[in-house]
Amino acid sequence: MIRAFIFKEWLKLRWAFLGLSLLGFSFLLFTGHGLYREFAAGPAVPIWQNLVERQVMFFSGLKYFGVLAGLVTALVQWLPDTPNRGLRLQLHLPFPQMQGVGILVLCGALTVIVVCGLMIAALLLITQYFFPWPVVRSVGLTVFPWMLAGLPVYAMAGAALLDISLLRRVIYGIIGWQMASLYLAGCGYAGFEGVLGLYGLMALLMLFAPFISAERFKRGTL
Amino acid sequence: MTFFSRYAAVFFALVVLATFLPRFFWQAAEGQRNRLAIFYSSVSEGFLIHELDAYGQNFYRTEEGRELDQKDFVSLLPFRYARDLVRWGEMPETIQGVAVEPEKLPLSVQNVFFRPRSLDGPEIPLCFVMEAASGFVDLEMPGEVMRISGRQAEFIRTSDNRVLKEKSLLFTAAFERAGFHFPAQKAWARTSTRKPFDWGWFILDAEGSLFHLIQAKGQPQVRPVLKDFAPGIRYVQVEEHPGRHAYGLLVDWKGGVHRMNYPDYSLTPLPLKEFNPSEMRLTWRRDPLVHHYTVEGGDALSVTVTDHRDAVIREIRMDLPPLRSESARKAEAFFFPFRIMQGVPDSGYLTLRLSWNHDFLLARALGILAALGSFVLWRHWQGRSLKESPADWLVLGVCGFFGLFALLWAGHVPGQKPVERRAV
Amino acid sequence: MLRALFYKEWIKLRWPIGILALLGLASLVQAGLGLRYLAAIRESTELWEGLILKQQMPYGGQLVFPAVCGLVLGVSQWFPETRQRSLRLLLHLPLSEKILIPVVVGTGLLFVCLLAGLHGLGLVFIYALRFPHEIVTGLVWAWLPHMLAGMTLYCGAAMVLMETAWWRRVMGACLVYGFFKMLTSGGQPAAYAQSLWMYGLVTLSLVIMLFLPVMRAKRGGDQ
Amino acid sequence: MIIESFFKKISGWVLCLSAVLVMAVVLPRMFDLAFRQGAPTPFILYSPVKDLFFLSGSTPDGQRVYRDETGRQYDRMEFMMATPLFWYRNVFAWNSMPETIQGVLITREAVEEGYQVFRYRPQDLKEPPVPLWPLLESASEFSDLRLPETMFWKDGGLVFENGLTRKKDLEMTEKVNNALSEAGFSFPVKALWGNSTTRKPHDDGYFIRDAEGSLFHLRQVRGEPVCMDTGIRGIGEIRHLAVTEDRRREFYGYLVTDDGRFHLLMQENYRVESLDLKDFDPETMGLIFMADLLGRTVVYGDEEKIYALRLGLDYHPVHSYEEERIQGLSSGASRVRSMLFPFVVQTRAEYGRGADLRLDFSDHTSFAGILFFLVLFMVIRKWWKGTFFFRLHEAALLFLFGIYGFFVLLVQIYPCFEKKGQKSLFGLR
Repeated sequence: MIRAFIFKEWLKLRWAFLGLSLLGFSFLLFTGHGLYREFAAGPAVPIWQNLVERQVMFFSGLKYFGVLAGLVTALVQWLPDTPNRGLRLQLHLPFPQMQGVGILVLCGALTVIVVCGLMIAALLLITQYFFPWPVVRSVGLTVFPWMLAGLPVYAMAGAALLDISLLRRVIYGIIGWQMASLYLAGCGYAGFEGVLGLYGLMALLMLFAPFISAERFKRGTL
Repeated sequence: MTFFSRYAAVFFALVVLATFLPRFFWQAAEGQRNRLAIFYSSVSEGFLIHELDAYGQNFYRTEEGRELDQKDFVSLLPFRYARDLVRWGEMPETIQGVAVEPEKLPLSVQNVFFRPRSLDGPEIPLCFVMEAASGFVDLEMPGEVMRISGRQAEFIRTSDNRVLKEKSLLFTAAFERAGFHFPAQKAWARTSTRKPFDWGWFILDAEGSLFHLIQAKGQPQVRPVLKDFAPGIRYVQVEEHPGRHAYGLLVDWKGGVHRMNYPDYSLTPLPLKEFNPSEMRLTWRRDPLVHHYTVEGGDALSVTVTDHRDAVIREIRMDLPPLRSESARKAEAFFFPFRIMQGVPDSGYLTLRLSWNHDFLLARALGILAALGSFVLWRHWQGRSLKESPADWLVLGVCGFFGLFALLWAGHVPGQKPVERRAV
Repeated sequence: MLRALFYKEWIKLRWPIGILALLGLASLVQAGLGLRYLAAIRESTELWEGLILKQQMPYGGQLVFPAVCGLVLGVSQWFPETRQRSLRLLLHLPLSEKILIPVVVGTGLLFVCLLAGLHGLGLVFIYALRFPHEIVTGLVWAWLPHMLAGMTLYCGAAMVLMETAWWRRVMGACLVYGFFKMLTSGGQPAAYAQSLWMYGLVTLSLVIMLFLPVMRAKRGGDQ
Repeated sequence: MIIESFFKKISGWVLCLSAVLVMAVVLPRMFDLAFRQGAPTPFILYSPVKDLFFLSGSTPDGQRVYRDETGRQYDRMEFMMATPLFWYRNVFAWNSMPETIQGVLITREAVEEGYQVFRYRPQDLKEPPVPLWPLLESASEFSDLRLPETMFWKDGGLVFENGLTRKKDLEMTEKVNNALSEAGFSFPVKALWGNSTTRKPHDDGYFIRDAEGSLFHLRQVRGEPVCMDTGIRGIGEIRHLAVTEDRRREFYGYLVTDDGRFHLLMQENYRVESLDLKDFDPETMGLIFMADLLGRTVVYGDEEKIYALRLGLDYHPVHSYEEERIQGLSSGASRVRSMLFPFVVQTRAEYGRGADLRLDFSDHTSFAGILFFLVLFMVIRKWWKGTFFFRLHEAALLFLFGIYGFFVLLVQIYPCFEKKGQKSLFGLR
């Protein structure tokens, strides 16, 4: 049963996964090419020093990638089910409902996490080719919260799509937006260094948000 | 309707493709070269070349190609590296019979840079007219801005956005007394408080005459500078320098560059050959002995050195290795018969400027033929008649591969049945 | 018939429009308060110097609104149409598609222009209270290409949703994104002042182009 | 079934708490945006002519005001004439520089050479976000400083990486670490401070704190690393050190120790000059240090208060002054703010740079706000449902979260809704 659930989710999510990875990698390709040209043109130390002094972010185009990943995953996963109540059928299967929803959320969240993880890994790979270790570390610490923003966005978008009351949908949308903007607040390089754990915990906790909407969705009232 | 809509799609795709594909192509294919600078040494009376390569190594050479080390290089350019020479105690007392006074060098050494981008650009037509004789050493941004509207000059206070009537009347009267015809076409100044003093604004009036406005102790001083200047004034670059040698540079519409001398506003045409202000960069260095003009652009670097009476002493021209190799330019001609540029070198505005490729006729023709051929193949594969939408061939003939991609994206006219494919 | 069609679109769009209107209002309030605070902490000369000489755009963040409007309205108008072949149903109404499609697209664009236009007017009003018309004109010049970008995104969303072949969707999305980038890359208020009509023309071609995917959906196009 | 209800419960609480969190971040920010007022920090100078502090500030309506510490107002020219050692360029241009001040002969060269300014801001306490430094040549023949081919970071020792080969420069790494250990350095490197820019008159290298808390000075002299033990002991643990290269070469820079004191690190024998700054808190206060021919002025403060201290050439206090500043919020607005919001979630580190996540509780007046919203909620309840009663968790939300809880209840994002049939504690639902 669980495997069937996961398979069904995978069928839906694979396109999101593929599209997002393709988008991300093509962006990284551009970034890498730009860096390659910059480093081919002159000595490396002035470029390093420029990065240290002015805190230039050559990867700033990735800023909204996490949000995009969360949003696309949520849309792909929940949108086909909600208008014609396909999910309701699933919630009435002889299987504990909340665990069923849990599996759905887990699949979606894993998609977001894997896509974003891949992006971070690829970015760090590129960075370590051109820059020394402290830069790699700071770049990782800078990108990580941006990617974390995908989880609250995914969770709140899911909750908003599942919920039946319009007011609540709007409120969930606002909460998701504001939560994401906490993670995206421009704090410079490695700005989240000390509090990354706290923010990470918050993002993971947010994943519980869609359950109650699913419950409401199933009942169709309140 | 479908017909129009299809060609609208083709047009849209053409514009976007012709903007981005050449841009991406050159981002990938453009080469690099070492940074090069040429200086004239009054000590050795020859040119010195400084080259910085991709590994950050500095090379110093004379024009004959003799290698120098950094110290020799520095001591051959005493005006440029005066600080070092004074520290070492190696500053010569006289150069070519002229006594060198290191503490007075800042007054006689001046560097002026001109970029084509500054010729034109979006701006907000409000002028900060600074107080040129405030009595304080540091300049301050004034609390009001000037607008030269249809018939008058108006001052607006920044704290409450009110028009200052009295001051406006005062300045309008001063303009009228000087023979200024409202409204102003253009106004130039260096608006910054980080300059030694203020030379105010150079303003071009409705009839193409140039006026100079300075505010001293709250009073306007408007002087007519140039009347009936035949080539027309394109741009004035004001340069406040403590030595007060010149008001700055003036570029006319025929591509000439002039130095506007202090204090009589007389124009001295710069002795530059093949200088195109719309595309090339100009550096003018002045030191106690010579003027030194560097023109950079079009894959060449040329330097002209004149003495202070503007008689040419030496000239040099160096061809730089081209950034765009010939094979890359051939490939460009093959794929892109034209390109659309958003940014242009001589303006800060964004446009959509179509520029045709005029090089390599053969490569261009081959490219268009290849696009035509691919299109024929595609139609054949789709089982479509070649006679369908005849205007497509025109698009392909003009736009080559851009046209091919645009047509592929737009597709066939919906609803037309493919021709029956005959059994082979 | 046309009124019914218009009414149908309105029913579909009223909630997104309501939400966008609220968002726009909030962004205007924020712009107003932000400007008030900016004027309070910085000396007026310094503020004007930034606006005139450095050509800063403190309203830059608000200019995203037309694009958001275009994208949201485009998706919410055309997404329901493209599901379960309801586009075909729409096209089999007893009305020529030469009238029908322009009406539907026009309705959407009308709402985009209305929302974004009111928002832009609000911005102009806020800035006109404090600044002379030269600076406000700069704001209008900066706003216009963003307005075109909003229309571009609306048409782009519709086109991507209606297309039949996936590669055409991807390529269309890339083209629209490219044009969107071309419209929003100005760093100075009046950067597009000389050439806006050309950009407007290209945007218009995208609007006219929308007829094509509709016909493809109706008649069945090539792959 | 336990898991089921657990999921639902936690889901409800997550939603409710995240709504509270978002409100606690956004609402106070909006409040501040609407009611904040501001005035630029006044600029304080010491007048050696009149032995008073002079202030240049602006009134709330943007007028510039020049006054002294007694409140007497001056015009701009008088202000500059009273503080001639700072405005020496103007005063010399007017030919009105007094010949002697406090018995010292004033010449233009002496004034220019005696002049130095540096600033300290609380965010300097944090380590730089990208800890990577170049070891510049401090005894170059040429006056332009040039970037070397390597940059280094600290990883126990100092590790150099070459920018040309993009590999670790083992030779340089070894040379530097040998120089460190020869000077008696005990690894690992605990902290390192220096000024990595090339836009400075000369280079004074880096200061490194070792495992035992001693401070070492590392420079590159003619291509060779040179390390010296500064021998600084007994001033407490060094929290921050800044190298302020200046033509005057009186001191290397300043240091802040973990007891919050501020010291200058002099160039002669690495002597430490501890300044006695009253109420100085490096975590919240910025500081400006101004040296002139006749003494030193230190001005420091935060948003509430500003202190000025004049020291003689031997760093003994001569004169001091303190002043309250205009608050960011008027007193009425700040009272309303603390009543409305029982706590505020700060997501920005307050004085340092970067992000944070912490609760700032308001003072006791917030109980009034909580009470108000409690009553308001009861009134609304009565109006909608005809009864004053509400459930326990609703009361808890209101008591704990005040206005945030009120909004959560109003739009009904609260948890535990599924007890359909059961009666709640107050008997009514």
